[in-house]
Amino acid sequence: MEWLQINYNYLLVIVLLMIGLWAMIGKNNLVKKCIGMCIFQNAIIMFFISMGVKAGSTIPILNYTKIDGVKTYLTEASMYANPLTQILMLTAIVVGVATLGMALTLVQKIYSEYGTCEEDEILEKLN
Amino acid sequence: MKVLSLIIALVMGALLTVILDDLPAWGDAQSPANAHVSAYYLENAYKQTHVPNVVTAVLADYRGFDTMFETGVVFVAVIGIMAILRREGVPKGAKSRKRPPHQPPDPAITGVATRFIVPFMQIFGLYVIAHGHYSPGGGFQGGVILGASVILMAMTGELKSALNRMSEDWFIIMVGLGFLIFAGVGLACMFYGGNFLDYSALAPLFSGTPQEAAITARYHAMLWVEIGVGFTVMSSMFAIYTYLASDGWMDRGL
Amino acid sequence: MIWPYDFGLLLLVVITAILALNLRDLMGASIVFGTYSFLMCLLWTAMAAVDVAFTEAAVGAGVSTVFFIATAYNIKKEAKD
Amino acid sequence: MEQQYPVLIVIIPMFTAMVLTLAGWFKPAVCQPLAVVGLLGSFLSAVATLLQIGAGEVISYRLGGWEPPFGIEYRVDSLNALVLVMVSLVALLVAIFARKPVEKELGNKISNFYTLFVLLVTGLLGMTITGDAFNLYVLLEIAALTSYALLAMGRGRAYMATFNYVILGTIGACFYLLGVGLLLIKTGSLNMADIGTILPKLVGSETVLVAFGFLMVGVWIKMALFPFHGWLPNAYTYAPTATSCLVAPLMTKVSVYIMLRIMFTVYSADWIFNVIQWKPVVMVLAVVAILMGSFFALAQRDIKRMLTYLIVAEIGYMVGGAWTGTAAGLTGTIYHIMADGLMTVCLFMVIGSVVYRKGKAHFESFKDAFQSMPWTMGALIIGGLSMIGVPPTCGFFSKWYLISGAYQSSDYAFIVALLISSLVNAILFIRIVETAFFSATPSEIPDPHAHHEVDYADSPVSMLIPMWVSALALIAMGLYTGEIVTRWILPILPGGLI
Repeated sequence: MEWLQINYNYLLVIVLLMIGLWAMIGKNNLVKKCIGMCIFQNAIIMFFISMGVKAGSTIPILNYTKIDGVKTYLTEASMYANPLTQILMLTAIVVGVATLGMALTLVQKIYSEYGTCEEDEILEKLN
Repeated sequence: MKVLSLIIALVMGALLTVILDDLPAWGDAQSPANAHVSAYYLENAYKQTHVPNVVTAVLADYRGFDTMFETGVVFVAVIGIMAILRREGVPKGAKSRKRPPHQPPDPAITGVATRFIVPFMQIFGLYVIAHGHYSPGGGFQGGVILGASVILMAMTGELKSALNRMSEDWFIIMVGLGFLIFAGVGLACMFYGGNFLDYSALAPLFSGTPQEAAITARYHAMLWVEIGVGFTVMSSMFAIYTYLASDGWMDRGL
Repeated sequence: MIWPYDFGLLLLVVITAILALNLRDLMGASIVFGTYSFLMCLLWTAMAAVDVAFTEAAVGAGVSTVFFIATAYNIKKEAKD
Repeated sequence: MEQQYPVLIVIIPMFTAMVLTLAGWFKPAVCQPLAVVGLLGSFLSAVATLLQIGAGEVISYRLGGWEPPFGIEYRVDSLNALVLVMVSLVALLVAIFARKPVEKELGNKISNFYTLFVLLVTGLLGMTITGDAFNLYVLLEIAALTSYALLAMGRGRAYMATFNYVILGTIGACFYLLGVGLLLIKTGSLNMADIGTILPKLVGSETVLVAFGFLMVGVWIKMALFPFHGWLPNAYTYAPTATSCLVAPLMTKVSVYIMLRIMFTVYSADWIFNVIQWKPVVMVLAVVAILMGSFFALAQRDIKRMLTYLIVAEIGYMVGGAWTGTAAGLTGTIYHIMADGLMTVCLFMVIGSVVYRKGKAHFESFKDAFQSMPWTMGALIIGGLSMIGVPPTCGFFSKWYLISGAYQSSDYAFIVALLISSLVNAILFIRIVETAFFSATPSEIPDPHAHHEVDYADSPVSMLIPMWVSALALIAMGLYTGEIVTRWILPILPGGLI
């Protein structure tokens, strides 16, 4: 139980990764595949954020104290959450939305070509 | 396909579950991911750039090259979606049979509310871009908010009323321009003798001792970079929405 | 972090994810996906990743959902699974 | 100026893309010349960088001026530099070639096409040159998104094929990202060379092993190795001519390069061949990829589709060569990245010209092609000889190295697969040449004066020049094999190989 309390975030990541991957490959509707893709990417983002958490830390914007009216910023690393993983994931979110836009565009094109968004029906029409 | 996908997902889940024990404990401040490079950023970012929001400092400066290509990804998405979806040479009236009939929205409530909300959203977006050095936010978030304000106009009114304010010519120019501002700052650094995106090379433009001037240069260059990102993201979000919602016909929103 | 609160959020995230994938109505699925993104954003705020949470709120819960709705509006809204 | 060459390789095409968007929106006619100029600049910078590198040296370029583990770094050794020269050369040739086919097939989307084209090249060059694992991911996505858009500009079935590619490509990229995350959690760094120095201390860690698995599967999906190859033939077959000429030679080769980089820079040869025992499995995949690609190619009537299956087989060559764990096999793989890029582009340009003139690339389109398109068919013969592996073309030498590597590590199945594949290639190209030469049916022979005058309609000069440059490059590369290998490939082979 103690192990679960420590690592339940990673467990959630794994569950979401599995759901996303299953939906991307196994779902029949193309829009559902896109939703699966977003969930998959979100799970990876969650994984990166989880690895950057430090117990008892605050957001990575530096605090300061005033000594004789002069601002001194506190730069001790253990006070703040890990900025590196957050930056990587900002980029990953942007990449995710760009990919999503492209995928949905293709879904619309497929719909105007075949009149359906179900994979099995499209494959039937192709043959 | 269903069974195959389940098997693949389960195999991946099992692989990851096996290594759970090997990962550092959750919240461990001394784990390698939290110690090696990221500690350097937290300890030195303020000294070297005078930006208290370490995320902005790393995003726009230490890993600015990533951010430039992140802007590039959005740019690519706009151009790609335009290339695939935009329809040309089709008379305006010729609508596809498959599209649901268009019901013009009733502007009584939503239209009036939008008129109230949009200016505030845009001011907030500008604030988020400009204040990204000190608080959460920056070019990307602010750009999305600005883009969302235009999308809101297109959703509640006609797409035409939004396109009147931001026509296709404009958003294509702005998408390119934002990227060009970002990369142009990088190029200016090369022009002044530094490496690409080495903002401290811009120090001769600012006053103070060389050390201070370099820091000021980094601080200001980051703002310019964020503005560039804001331009691209704002116009690209609206552009993608326009093409998706009108299915490439550019005639109406939802 | 208060861990029962966190745990509840995690459960909700999984439930919304499964719901978004299994709703037949694509419009509904898009909205539930928006909820999922917003819950994710709450989780990340709790993990001290404010910038990421801000972006996710603007992009995931905002613009992505709008994209989904725009597509769902242009195609047949009933999904087979 | 000299120290700026590495970054110029990437940013010249990037700026070209931005200018193209703005200029092309108002005046599409300027696009193609601009793209050619930009890619020429990139090619010249790549050559300059290659010539700067001495034996075994590494050029490091700090982006933003920050020192390596903290900022992003470009690391160029002679392996990168060779791939960079190949990529930029192929891109330049295709940009010249693309003028007529693009005008014909994508008349109203010229500016979009060239913008995406140049950005795809930017992404590929950036992936090749970077020394940072996450920067590689971002550029991977740029290259992926541009290639989705370029492939989907085809008609009809292209959309569904591209959608499958989007789904699989995203899975591949996400697996790569997950692998990078697992490495980050163990080492705390993103710089490949830095990770490489930390990893030897983590021998026995399960996480590092699983990370390797995710990285490899991600890259294999991107390069379409055997069980993950499903998306490739459809996506490339239904794409516009100019797109398939660019994407087919480059995407898979750059992915192979990334695999080598992960295997030998991030991880080490010693760890891969002595600590973990994956070699038999990967060799089986490579052998199956070669055999299956070759046999499916035999079954095709559409020549473009046939070539896409040959690409799947060639991937098997390169993966197998790298995993033999011998110096000769790795030399063969690196040499084959270059050789295969040039061969594929040559053959795809030939097919593109035939499609341009005859509308289709079936066997029937090749009837009498020797009378009507002699120069095009000449390039086809050189490309085909190289694909079969006849000296003095470079295809022979890469096969020679691959086979001798496999012989040293006693992977006899791989040797047999290579020989079978060469045989199949020979059959395929002899069939095409036969159709092109002797297509007159017996009933027509008695009456030679009946109208069998074939119109002389060879490809336009703008398509013939790049085609013949690539064909001659195949021969030139074959003739200078010894120098290329001793000067650039041998010094960078990692230690720990047989």
